[in-house]
Amino acid sequence: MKRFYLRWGGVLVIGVIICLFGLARYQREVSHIPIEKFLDEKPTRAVRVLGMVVGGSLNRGGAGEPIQFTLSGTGAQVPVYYQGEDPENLRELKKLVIYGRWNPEEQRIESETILGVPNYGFVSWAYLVTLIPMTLFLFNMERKVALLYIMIKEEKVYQSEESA
Amino acid sequence: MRLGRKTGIVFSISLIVFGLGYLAYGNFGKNLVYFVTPSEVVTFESDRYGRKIRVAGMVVQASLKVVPNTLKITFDLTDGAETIPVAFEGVPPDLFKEGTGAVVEGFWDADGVFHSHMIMAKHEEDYMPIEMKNAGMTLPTKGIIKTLQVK
Amino acid sequence: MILNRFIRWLGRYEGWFGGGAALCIGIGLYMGLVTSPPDYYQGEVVRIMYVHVPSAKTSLFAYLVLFIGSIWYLWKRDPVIDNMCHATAGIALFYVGTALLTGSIWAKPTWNTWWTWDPRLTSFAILFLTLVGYLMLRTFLDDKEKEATFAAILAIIGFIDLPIVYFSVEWWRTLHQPMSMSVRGISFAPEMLTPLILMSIGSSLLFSYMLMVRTQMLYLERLLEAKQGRLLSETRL
Amino acid sequence: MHFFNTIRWIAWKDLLSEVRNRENISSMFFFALIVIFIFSFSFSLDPRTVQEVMPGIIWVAFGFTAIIGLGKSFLAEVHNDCMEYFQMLPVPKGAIYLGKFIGNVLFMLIVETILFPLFVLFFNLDVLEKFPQFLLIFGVATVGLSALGTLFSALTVQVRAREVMFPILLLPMAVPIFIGAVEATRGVFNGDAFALYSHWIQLLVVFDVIFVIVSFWIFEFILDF
Repeated sequence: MKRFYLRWGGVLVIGVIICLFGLARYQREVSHIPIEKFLDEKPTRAVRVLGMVVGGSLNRGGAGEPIQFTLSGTGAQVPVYYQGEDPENLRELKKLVIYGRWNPEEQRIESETILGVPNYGFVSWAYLVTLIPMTLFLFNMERKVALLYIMIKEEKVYQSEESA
Repeated sequence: MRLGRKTGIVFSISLIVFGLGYLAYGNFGKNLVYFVTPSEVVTFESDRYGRKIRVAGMVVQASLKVVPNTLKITFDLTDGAETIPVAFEGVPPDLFKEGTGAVVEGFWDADGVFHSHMIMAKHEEDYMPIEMKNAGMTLPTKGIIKTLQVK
Repeated sequence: MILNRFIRWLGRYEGWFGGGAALCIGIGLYMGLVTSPPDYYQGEVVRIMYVHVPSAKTSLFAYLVLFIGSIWYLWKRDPVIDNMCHATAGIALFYVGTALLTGSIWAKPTWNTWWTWDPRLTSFAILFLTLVGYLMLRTFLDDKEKEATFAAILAIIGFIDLPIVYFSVEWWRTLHQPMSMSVRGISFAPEMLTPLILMSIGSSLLFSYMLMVRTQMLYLERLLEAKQGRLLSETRL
Repeated sequence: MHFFNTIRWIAWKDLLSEVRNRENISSMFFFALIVIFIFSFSFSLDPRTVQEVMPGIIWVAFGFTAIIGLGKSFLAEVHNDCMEYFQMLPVPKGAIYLGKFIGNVLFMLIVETILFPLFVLFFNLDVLEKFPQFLLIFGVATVGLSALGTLFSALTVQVRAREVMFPILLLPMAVPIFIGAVEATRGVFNGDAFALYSHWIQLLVVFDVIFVIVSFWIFEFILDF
């Protein structure tokens, strides 16, 4: 049984390491803050902000011109000034993540990258409902096999009462 | 009449395979519908107005319009042959945009507009990173229009 | 019997299957969660594919194994094969459940619905119910031989569903996208294909490993019962 | 001609015993009647919703009828120890299946033809001139249901929790039949042209053929004890 638990300990450690890698990538490339928190803190470095494009606010200036629109959260709204290629994701009534920095003079966000909604919650749930039951399922089976071997070794062969 | 056992088995298996083949490639497959296409919608008689159906098609480029300060949007849906206007109220799904597939649930009415309350996005079976897409690469797909028409 | 010997020979390499599965799934998970890029259309959600597609494919493969095993059992009446079928059904149910759950989670952000009665989804749900019925039927029979035969019959009838599940997206109009690997070619970017293939191989290896372990488990359970003298008259080991 | 004689005699025997004690048909009929009552109490039906839900109600009622009736089709044989004699018959075992199957189809059709006018009566349906279409749909769907039902009945009569197991096994497998039957019935109710729902009848025919053939061959393993 000792080897059995050692093996499963190894599996657990590998799982945790992969989880940590995933979390690190999430922190580095995906994590974002809501508009309210952004307006409270007004950080000076570039951050990712999540919000919905207000219907009718999108103003495409034409080729090469900057794009302006309003981003809304639950209540708060903030104008966004975007310069760069026309992004595929930018549509009205769409939830977006804007990567940009706060401009205190103009009271707006200036951005060069627009991303879709990461939806990482769905991803993590999908992985959890697959991997955790799978591990438990296999673990239980293996443990049972190991226990059964021991039990069978200890069990005496049945003898009926007449022959005894 | 004594049919041999082996003949019987071979005959049965071929009949089953024929049945499955008929399901797949026969006249039948065209009619087994999860949704109808715009071409079929425009031919509807008045007795099918107002009945709940699903229509699938591709959202026509530059047809998507948002009514300001409401949750109403209008757009056109096409299957390559026919195009129908759709009026929708609600929050569209995240992946809904021009030039991609969509399945809309609602009813077709005498005013020639499809009234919908639910949009489902239908995506294609190709998967690639955004840099590759921007570089103009394409991967082999059946194409939304073709998946609507089924042979 | 040459196939029995082949299976016994495979059984000696049980650990290799488990190790290979762990290796493939480990690397596949790392690539799928960390290094693979987000999709141009679906964004990060596309990562669900790396668990959904392998479990769906493996569940179909598992049912195929169950079908072949059932025919084999009816032909040869080998109780070890019956054990294998029983084990396969349990694992297949597990994989089908996983595929349904992850598919549902994937459908919400992409299609905007948790569940819809699309032909692929409906036929897959029937597969799930068939396997539940199969396992229930087995618990309600006392005679081992009867249990094995009836279960095999059920599995063979339920097999009609399998081609419908597999080809429904190609034959009929569905919300579910068509197959990504087919005669048309492979519609994955290489960065996404690698983790998917690793996860698929890992999933199939894991299925084989689970099958070995579970067959052993069911066999040992019967052996213990026989050794304790319970059900000795009805058990033919 | 042993083969066809066996089929005929088994179907004849079932019919005869049914005529003598009327157990099966009466229980199926009254059960379905109760289902109709429950449905008319639980929905407040105006003419428009009747059209929407009627196909579903009809097939739920018929499905319950099938569960009650078909589930018992091998019970008498087990109680009278006839299974061993079936096994000893010097014919392909499929013939026994076909005989039972034909008897069951007849029972189901009789019950359905009695029930349908009652549906018309209770829900004020206006469909009597479409009776031939209904009969066709009922016929094709009943063949598929009975094909599966007869096989699973032979299988579950020997199982401990037979009343539970029979619907659990039958209903998932019969889903294609129910889908086809409900959609075709809906087509008739809506007054569509035959071509608009004929594909559903084709689906039913394909599944009938598959289920009958598979059950025919597989039946001999059930009797193998």
